[in-house]
Amino acid sequence: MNLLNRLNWLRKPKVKTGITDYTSTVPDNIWIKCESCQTLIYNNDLIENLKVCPHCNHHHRLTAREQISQICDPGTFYEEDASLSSRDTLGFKDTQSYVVKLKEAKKKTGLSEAVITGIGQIGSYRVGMAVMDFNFLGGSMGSVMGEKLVRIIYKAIKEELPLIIICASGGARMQEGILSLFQMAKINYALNEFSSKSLLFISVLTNPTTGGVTASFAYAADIVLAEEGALIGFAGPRVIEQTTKLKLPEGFQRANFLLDKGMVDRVVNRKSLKSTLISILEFNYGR
Amino acid sequence: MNLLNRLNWLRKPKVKTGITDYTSTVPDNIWIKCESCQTLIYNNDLIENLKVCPHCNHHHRLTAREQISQICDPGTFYEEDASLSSRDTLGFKDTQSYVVKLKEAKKKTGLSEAVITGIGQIGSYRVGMAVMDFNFLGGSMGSVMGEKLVRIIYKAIKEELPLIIICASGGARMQEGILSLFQMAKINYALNEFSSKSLLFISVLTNPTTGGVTASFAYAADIVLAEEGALIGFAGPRVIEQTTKLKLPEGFQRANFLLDKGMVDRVVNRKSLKSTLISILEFNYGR
Amino acid sequence: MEDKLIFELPLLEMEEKIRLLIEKEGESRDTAKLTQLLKKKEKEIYENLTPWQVVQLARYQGRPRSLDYINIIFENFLELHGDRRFGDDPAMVGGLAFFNKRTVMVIAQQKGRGVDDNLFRRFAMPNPEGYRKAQRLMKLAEKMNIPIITLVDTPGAYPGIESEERGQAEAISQSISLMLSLKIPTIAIVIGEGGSGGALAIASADKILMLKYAIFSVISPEGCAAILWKDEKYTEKAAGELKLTARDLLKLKIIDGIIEEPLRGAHYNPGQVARNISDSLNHQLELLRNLPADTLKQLRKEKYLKIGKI
Amino acid sequence: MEDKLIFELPLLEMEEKIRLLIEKEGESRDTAKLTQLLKKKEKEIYENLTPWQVVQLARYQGRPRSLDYINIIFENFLELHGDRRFGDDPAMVGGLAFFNKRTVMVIAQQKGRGVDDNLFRRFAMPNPEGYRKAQRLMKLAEKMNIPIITLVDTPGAYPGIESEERGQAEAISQSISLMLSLKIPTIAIVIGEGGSGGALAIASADKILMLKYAIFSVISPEGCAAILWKDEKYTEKAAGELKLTARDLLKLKIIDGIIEEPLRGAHYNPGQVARNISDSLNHQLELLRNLPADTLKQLRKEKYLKIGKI
Ligand SMILES: [Zn+2]
Ligand SMILES: [Zn+2]
Repeated sequence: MNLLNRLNWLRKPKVKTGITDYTSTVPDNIWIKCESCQTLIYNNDLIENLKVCPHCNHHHRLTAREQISQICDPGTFYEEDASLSSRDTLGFKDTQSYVVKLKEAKKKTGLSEAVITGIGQIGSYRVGMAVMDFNFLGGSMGSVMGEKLVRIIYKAIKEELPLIIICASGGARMQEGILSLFQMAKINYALNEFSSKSLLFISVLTNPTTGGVTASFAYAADIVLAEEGALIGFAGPRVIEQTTKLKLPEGFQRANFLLDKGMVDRVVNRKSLKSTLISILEFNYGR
Repeated sequence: MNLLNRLNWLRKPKVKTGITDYTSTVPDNIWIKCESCQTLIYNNDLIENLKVCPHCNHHHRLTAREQISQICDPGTFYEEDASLSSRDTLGFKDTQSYVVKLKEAKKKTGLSEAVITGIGQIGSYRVGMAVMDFNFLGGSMGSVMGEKLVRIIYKAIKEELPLIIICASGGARMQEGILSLFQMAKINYALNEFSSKSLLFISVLTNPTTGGVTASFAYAADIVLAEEGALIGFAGPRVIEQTTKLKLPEGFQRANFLLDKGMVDRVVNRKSLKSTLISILEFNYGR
Repeated sequence: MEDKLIFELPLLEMEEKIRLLIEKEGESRDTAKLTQLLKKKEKEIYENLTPWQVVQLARYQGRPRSLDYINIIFENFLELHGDRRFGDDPAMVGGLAFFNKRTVMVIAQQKGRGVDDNLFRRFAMPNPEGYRKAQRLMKLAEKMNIPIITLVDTPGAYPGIESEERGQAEAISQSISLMLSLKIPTIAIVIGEGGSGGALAIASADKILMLKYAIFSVISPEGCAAILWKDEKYTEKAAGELKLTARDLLKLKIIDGIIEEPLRGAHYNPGQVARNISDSLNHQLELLRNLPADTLKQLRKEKYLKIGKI
Repeated sequence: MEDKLIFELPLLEMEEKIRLLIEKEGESRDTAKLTQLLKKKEKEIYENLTPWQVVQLARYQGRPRSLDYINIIFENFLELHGDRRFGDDPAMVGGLAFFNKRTVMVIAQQKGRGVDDNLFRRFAMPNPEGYRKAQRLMKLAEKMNIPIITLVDTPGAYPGIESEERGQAEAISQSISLMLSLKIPTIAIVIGEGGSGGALAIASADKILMLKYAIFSVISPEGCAAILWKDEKYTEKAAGELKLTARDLLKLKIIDGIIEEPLRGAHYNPGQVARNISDSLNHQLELLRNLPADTLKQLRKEKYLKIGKI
């Protein structure tokens, strides 16, 4: 920390205490408190470190756009179906109506849905991509996510491209009821066709990936990577605790735990994710 | 027990105390001591009960010929390759030469090898069959067993018959060294071809089935049946105890234990084996 | 009282009254009138069931279970056990059977009866080995070229420490993928609870049928209320919002047909319901069996790709 | 002394003597003579190794392990973990790699170095999840249409309570069947111990190669002696009877080639041995890659059906 930054911080003591609501409008010279170790980090440093805390290695959540810019070669990502946006087919209303919730999510994230799909280049290799955004209704999977995924899958089939899906989701979107549940089958159907063409599918499970997303496309991949520290599972830890009345083991459902249980191919630090993906893509094209 | 039998037994108190060496030359009216509960049983009763002890349900070992006569419709079994007999390719000698051991096994069992193969009818359904005999060098698998199995597998392919293998074996025949080990691959290769024709293969694991036989064709079956009480496993219990220095759990490697561990489809009492096989064959022909 | 349906209590009381009257005085104009009233009341209640009441019916302890139906609908059911990996899950049963003299593979989630049986069956909440047994049997059916019939009745996959350790998510994902990749006809019948991914794992079929009082939902109403309203007292409301009844699913074109039940539920005449299932099954199976393999594949593709299509 | 080869001791002593002499007096006619003697003695010992001595060499602690070779022979080895069922077995490693600029799948049994590492690697005795990881990677290779190269080095599959519970026999049987069913070329290289079914599970390949001092046997000499002689002191004799050396297996037409090692064993020049493996691999792989799929299948069929043919 250089003196100028320190002074700057002393002058503005009331900084944001987390970066969940981080947007690119935060000035570079603002200090951010790490969600995990509470250390204050100069925002610019955090960004340059891919939002991984330099002190405790905590991987702060990325928006889908941030994820894409970290993974794709600059300027190569071409978004598909950007305008597809969820509808309230069931007329669902809890404390608020689904319509309102959707509107707010769009406003908050600047996205039209919880997933961005498209074609991008990673280490010069063209790849079909889908990147989920947890900030949009918890990355939940509804009909539009299903449809966007299916479309990018078939596009990848058509162009004979490998597929990478970067997951971050609490599961199915309850407000679309049974329609959201059946997206699991819809997407896995498309992935069966993808797989039958001998094309390669890599899924990357970031924090958190749970519920219907893990129980469908996340685990339909040829190679499953987990981001360091990510919570990954079918049932959420609280549900398990309530059901079993048992204390959950240390590190339960975290990336390294899953590696130990044989459930993921590799645990990857965010800083080596791009190079790991490039390495796999090299293998894909070297066959 | 009727009086005559009882008197008969009193007059001939020095009966055999086990039926491991049982041959059909034992007179019907001799008393046999159950290997498990030690109860004396009138031989004829034991035979009629398929050599299952009426007192403790212990399944006494069957010879291959006995097994065949219990399973096949009378007079329908047609043996193949009856004359194929093992050779001492390696010139193997332990306390005795392999050549001598083979000669003695043949004399003792009246068989030329540890497996009988052929085509038989079960409930009027024609079936390719192989039945192992533990009395012939512990049912061990050498090159001739491999060859006989492969031949009956290809015969079943040709005639589009289902296949039943009734296993009883301590594993590979050490005296044929690496050649016996590779019979596992040879047989599984043939079974792959069998399976690719959508033909049905049922294996029946009797006491004991261990070593190379379990790790090859026994577990390459579509449906795996285990005879009640049978010891089934890859490694023998003594080896496991020596390696791990652990006390083996109750019922370890026994048929019901394996059922519990998801390793066999059903545990079958010998008295319902034929009817179970017929039932499966009905399903096979009802498709 | 635990195993009584609350909304049925007025009817049970009336029945008891009629029974006592008949016992005392024999049948009379009064008892006939009361019986008529009962019928009217019955209709009133059961033709206007709220979604939450349907949920209670679908979960009702006395409701026939998978094996009850299997034993009536199929012949010679031969249960096959185990996933050949880790264990044999009693929450998921399966095996070969005859349906109309032809071999089929039956795979079903099995709830228990009474406390011990329910603990043994884990309340029909399968562990990964249950789904892996189902996959093994699906592959066997594919090899034997016989159709698969599944009976769906689960609150969901078991949410436990060990089930997570052994890959519950992977097991469900692979079941769905496998079922959708089969070249044989597949029919799923939801007979009670169709709970989330744990149900979908064996319900991703060519044809999905539901009993009239069965439900199929992305999440339990209780879970939904707890998450969205942050208060379980909104469970009833959630049940309505989720659109989880057979009629809802038919309207949403997720299922292909509804199988009739007696007015007051399957448990009033399991034999009749089994015959209804059998009839539907026969109809759908004949349809599917007569399709060329390509058409079967094409129809399945259309069915699944159109769900929630924009 | 534990990690010294007994039959090598005279040579080590001579070397020490020469070293001391040179240290004291520099090179001389004496040291040259001694060195010549050493060479002679070396040849005498190593060209007349008994099978039991070969067993000791094959198992020698200092012998290069699979990962040692992998790191030299292949580029960019990316290990892939887990069976997606139960666990990740460190006794069996595998992953994608480049060989001569083209992608291959490498699967290998991995012995440890030192006590801790050996315990971690379970002395390269895989559990069922090890074989199931291997199967998963084989299927991935098949899908990617890339050849599989396995390095075999195991005393055998682990004989434990849990490994039996989780189906060691099933895991091995399925590995063998799967490997033999693949449409891609497969090459197995026995680099140390080829122990029984646990080795065969990843050695059922189109081409099987062995290092000069590797062994491949149906049972360990110790086990064989214990069972047949009922006395482990016949271990050395058993080693001879079992015909387990590379030369024996070549004569029996089980393997397709022997890869050279330095006279005193691979650990004297791991780099050179890696190059030898690389050359053989390259040769065999080119052969197999250029075969039409049908021919590959036919050759595999002939290779396996002829073993022990009467
Ligand atoms: Zn931190
Ligand atoms: Zn007895």
